[in-house]
Amino acid sequence: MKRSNEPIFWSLFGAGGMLAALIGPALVFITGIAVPFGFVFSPDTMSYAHMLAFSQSWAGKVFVLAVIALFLWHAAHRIHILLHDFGVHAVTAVRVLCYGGAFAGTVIAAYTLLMIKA
Amino acid sequence: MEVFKADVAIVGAGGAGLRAAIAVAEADPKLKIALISKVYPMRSHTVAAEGGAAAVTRPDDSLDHHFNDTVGGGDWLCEQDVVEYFVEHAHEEMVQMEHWGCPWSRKEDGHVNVRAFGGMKIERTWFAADKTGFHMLHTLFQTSIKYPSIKRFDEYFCSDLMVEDGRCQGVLAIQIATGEFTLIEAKAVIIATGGAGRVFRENTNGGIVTGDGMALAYRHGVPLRDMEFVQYHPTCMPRTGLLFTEACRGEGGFLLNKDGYRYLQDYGLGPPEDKPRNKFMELGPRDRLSQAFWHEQQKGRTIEGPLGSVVQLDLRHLGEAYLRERLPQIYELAEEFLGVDPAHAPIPVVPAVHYTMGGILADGKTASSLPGLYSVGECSSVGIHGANRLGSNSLTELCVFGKVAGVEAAKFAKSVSISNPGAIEKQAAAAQARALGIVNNSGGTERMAVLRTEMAKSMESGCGIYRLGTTMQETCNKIDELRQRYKKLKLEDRSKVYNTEWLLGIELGFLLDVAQSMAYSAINRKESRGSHQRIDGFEQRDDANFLKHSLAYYTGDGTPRIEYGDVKITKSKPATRAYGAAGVKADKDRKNEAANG
Amino acid sequence: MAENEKIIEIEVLRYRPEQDKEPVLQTYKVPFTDDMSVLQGLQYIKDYLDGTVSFRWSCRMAICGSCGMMIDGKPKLSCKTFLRDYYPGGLRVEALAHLPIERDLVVDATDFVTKLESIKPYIIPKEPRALEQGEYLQTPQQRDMYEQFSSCINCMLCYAACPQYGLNPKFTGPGILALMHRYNADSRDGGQAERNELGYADEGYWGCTAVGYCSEVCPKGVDPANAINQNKMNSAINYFTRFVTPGGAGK
Amino acid sequence: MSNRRPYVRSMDGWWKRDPYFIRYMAREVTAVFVALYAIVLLFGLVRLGQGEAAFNGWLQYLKTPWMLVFHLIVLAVFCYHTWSWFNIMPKTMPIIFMGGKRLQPGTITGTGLAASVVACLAVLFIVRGMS
Ligand SMILES: Cc1cc2nc3c(=O)[nH]c(=O)nc-3n(C[C@H](O)[C@H](O)[C@H](O)COP(=O)(O)OP(=O)(O)OC[C@H]3O[C@@H](n4cnc5c(N)ncnc54)[C@H](O)[C@@H]3O)c2cc1C
Ligand code: SF4
Ligand code: F3S
Ligand code: FES
Repeated sequence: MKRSNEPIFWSLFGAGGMLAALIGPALVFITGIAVPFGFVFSPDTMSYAHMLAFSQSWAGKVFVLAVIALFLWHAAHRIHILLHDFGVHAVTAVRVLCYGGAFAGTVIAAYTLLMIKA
Repeated sequence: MEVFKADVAIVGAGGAGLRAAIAVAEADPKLKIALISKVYPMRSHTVAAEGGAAAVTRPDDSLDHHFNDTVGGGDWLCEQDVVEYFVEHAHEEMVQMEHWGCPWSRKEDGHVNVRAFGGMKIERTWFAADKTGFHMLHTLFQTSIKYPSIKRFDEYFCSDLMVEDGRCQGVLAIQIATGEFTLIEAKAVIIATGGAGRVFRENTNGGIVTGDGMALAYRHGVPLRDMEFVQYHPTCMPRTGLLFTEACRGEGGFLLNKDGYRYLQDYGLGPPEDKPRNKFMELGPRDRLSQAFWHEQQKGRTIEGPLGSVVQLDLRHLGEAYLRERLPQIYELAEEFLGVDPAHAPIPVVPAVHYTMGGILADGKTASSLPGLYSVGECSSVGIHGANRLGSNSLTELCVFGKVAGVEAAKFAKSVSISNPGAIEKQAAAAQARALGIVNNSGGTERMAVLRTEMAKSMESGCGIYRLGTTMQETCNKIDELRQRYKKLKLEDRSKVYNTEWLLGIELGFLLDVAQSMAYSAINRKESRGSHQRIDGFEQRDDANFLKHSLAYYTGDGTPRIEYGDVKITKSKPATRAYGAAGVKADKDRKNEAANG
Repeated sequence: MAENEKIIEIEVLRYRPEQDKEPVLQTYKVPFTDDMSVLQGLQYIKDYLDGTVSFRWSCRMAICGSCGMMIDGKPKLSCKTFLRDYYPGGLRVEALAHLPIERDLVVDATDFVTKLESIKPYIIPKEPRALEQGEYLQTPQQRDMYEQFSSCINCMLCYAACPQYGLNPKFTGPGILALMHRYNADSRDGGQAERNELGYADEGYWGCTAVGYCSEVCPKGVDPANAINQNKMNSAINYFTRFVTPGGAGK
Repeated sequence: MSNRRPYVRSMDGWWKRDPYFIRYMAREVTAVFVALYAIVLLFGLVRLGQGEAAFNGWLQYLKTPWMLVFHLIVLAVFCYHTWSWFNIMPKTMPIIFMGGKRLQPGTITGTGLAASVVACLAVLFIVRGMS
């Protein structure tokens, strides 16, 4: 029987899922609620200067890329399954759409981060 | 009709049939094996066995002990040479099961563990928690898949044997899913169809345990031996008959009457002690324990309730953790079916029919009196159980004699060829017409369930734990009558696909024939021995007249002809069968006697 | 018992291939007592109301695996599901979901059995051992590594529970993959590489999306979802390391 | 010829048949929100690369009520994700023995959830410390 290629996607899915499960709620709270509406954190936590500095450090770059890309791969894998569960069986098209999207997002994020120079 | 040409056909894929199939495959991979079963192999009733399988294992045990326990347990109606072969080969067969993957329970050091069982002098029962039969069956089934020469016919119902030129040359089977017939020609046939507990009302057996193979061999002139010996298991669920394994007592369970009194001490099984002691009290043999229940009931010391008269199986002192580890299935059964938590309340129990000691007459090599026909497992009487089987001897028997049957049938198959296939096909056509006859029986009036219920009730009253000439006579008459009424059986289902009503109808015919052989064998045995206990003037064992096997021969529409055969005695002369303190004394006396002369 | 006898309505999904185009419901009124199982209810129907209803059963004690069916939409063993729990509302019984209906409550089990045969469900010895050498040693803890997965009674309830099997019958499915894991996890066995050819395929572990309902309905606590999903990690590790570990490449 | 005619039932609408399936689908649907959240972040990153004005526009956008509602939903979904993730965690792990006793599923799930709480708090503190 043919060895499945799932491990590639599943590993990314798993890494993204784990990251989301561990720190997802905190991230959403910070970036989507607390900072924009100014409680708990000072409003300039996510100011341009702060964020630029963060993205200029290598650690920051890795972190931002990890969050965006892994979340995308995690989601792509599940949405792929979801469509299959709903009975959408255009396998190749669905694959291209889901994983292609995650791939594009990863490339854009990586490119942008590389362009942000110190 | 489809025809399949096999070298060896095996009817039944329970523990015995599967072990035989593997033995044939290993004896000669070129032999084509047809393994026929009316249910998928893993549904066979071996699956229900809980307690374990006996084989001498501990250094303080010996083959002689196992031999003596078995022969004494069988009230000296055993074929002693066969028992000797059995105890010698038990251990290697259990190791073989281990090598095939059976998940035997282990000791901390990694060796297989053994537990105590009723009537066994030393712990020698191999077990896989309380699902021993389940694990053995699945292990055998899964291992059988390894052998390409085994061609399975799953959900094929065997309706007849083909006998031509004075030997058995095949079987006729119905594919249940299509209702079509297949003729399986074979140079040797092994019957491994299991017991016949469904002849009775309250029983521990599955719905498929209907004595089919016994009836088939019987109808073709092979005698059924010792059919009067039917084992009641003392600890079963009231009304359904589901089993609470003997291992419950092996692990230390008590039996209590309505006063909370361990009543077995009143029946020669004492003295009572806190810990289980082999061959004492709760670890006495099954026939004695079931009889004690009957006496308690007569004395009004059982508990009366919506479930009928019951006694209590008390496991509370073993504690929940231990029970969950050693007896998980029992725990579940009690909780789910009875709403009883055995760690906190005693379980109500009654005796129920459990095992047929008798069966198709077979020699020590499983060969029947019909050349080419072999039998093994509960349907067979190779002669190791005598008048009462000891718990955990049967699972071992499946392996030891399953292998023998396979080897012998393979040998026979290689020495002959199919003679006269044309005549066999003609026979098959006639057998097919007979089998279809009961569906197309347009003038029928008798409802199947009514016949079945009347049979089971009558067998229970006539051939129960204690037996009386008068009630046995009533039962004989009743069965004769039912066999006549069976001819007017009325079935509603005319379809071919998965017509279970039709198969139940054929099975009822088998059941009635087997029931008749039991009732007539019983009424003719004018003594008490093992599980056959009379209270009408024949309370004693009568070795002068009845140290004999009974043999029931089929006579068509009439009543069976009962003849008697000799019992093979080698090392163990019939003696008093005693347990508890009396048993210890009897052992000592026997030893002294042997020393003195 | 007659005075406390109650009547319950059992709806049975009938399908007789020789006469029905598609399955139809038929209702029966069945007298019952509190200790009666759904199976006993069906037996009553067959014995006294309608001999043509077909279903499988044998042991009556939840060990032979014959009597699985959908009871009010849930996969259950009818011999250990009790009528009292559906009174006074009544209940509906149907053939196990996701499997073809052969007739009435009988499903076609061919696919399941064929798959069972395909996974080499027997010991492939790590070290051969002769009978005279006695048993393999196996500590209770080593036994615990596979014991739970060996208690599958092949009832197929998990197949009726697993939507991935329903959507794609090529998926090997929970029960059989659990059995495969049972042998892989046995300290006596050395056949992992052979078996995992199937395990590592789309039809193997990867056909499962961790729905988990299989383990929920399993009457024997086998936990097939665990048997499958704990192997995804192995499969992934093997996928990435197969070229660097000796003998890891497989086919 | 065989009279067999096995009947195969349709799978249409299977996810509505059992509450268990609905819960499963809910778990899978969380992915849509994870994706949307990742896209929002990706936008922010792209804007960041485009300069201060662009980034501030994105920040302003986050302050709209729509985005608040969106993020509240996403927060709830992430919490459900965390819960369901650790809930199936025991199924994805081999049998583990600790001190001769088998590690219970509840322990694994509990440990996972606790780890997540700790990780979230750590993130909150670090971010607070940085600002
Ligand atoms: C509840 C219970 C617990 C037990 N516990 C123990 C125990 O702990 N220790 C012990 O030693 N013994 C025990 N026994 C006894 C022992 O399990 C049985 O005697 C033994 O399993 C019988 O095995 P078998 O292979 O002869 O028959 P079975 O396992 O009953 O198999 C019979 C086979 O024949 C097939 N068959 C029957 N009729 C036909 C037909 N007409 N056409 C085609 N196929 C047919 C069936 O499909 C089946 O495959 C127990 C028995 C019961 C009922
Ligand atoms: S894993 Fe459980 S539900 Fe599935 S077949 Fe085995 S026993 Fe039945
Ligand atoms: S339900 Fe099916 S998808 Fe996996 S976890 Fe069980 S096999
Ligand atoms: S009848 Fe055997 S499992 Fe229900």
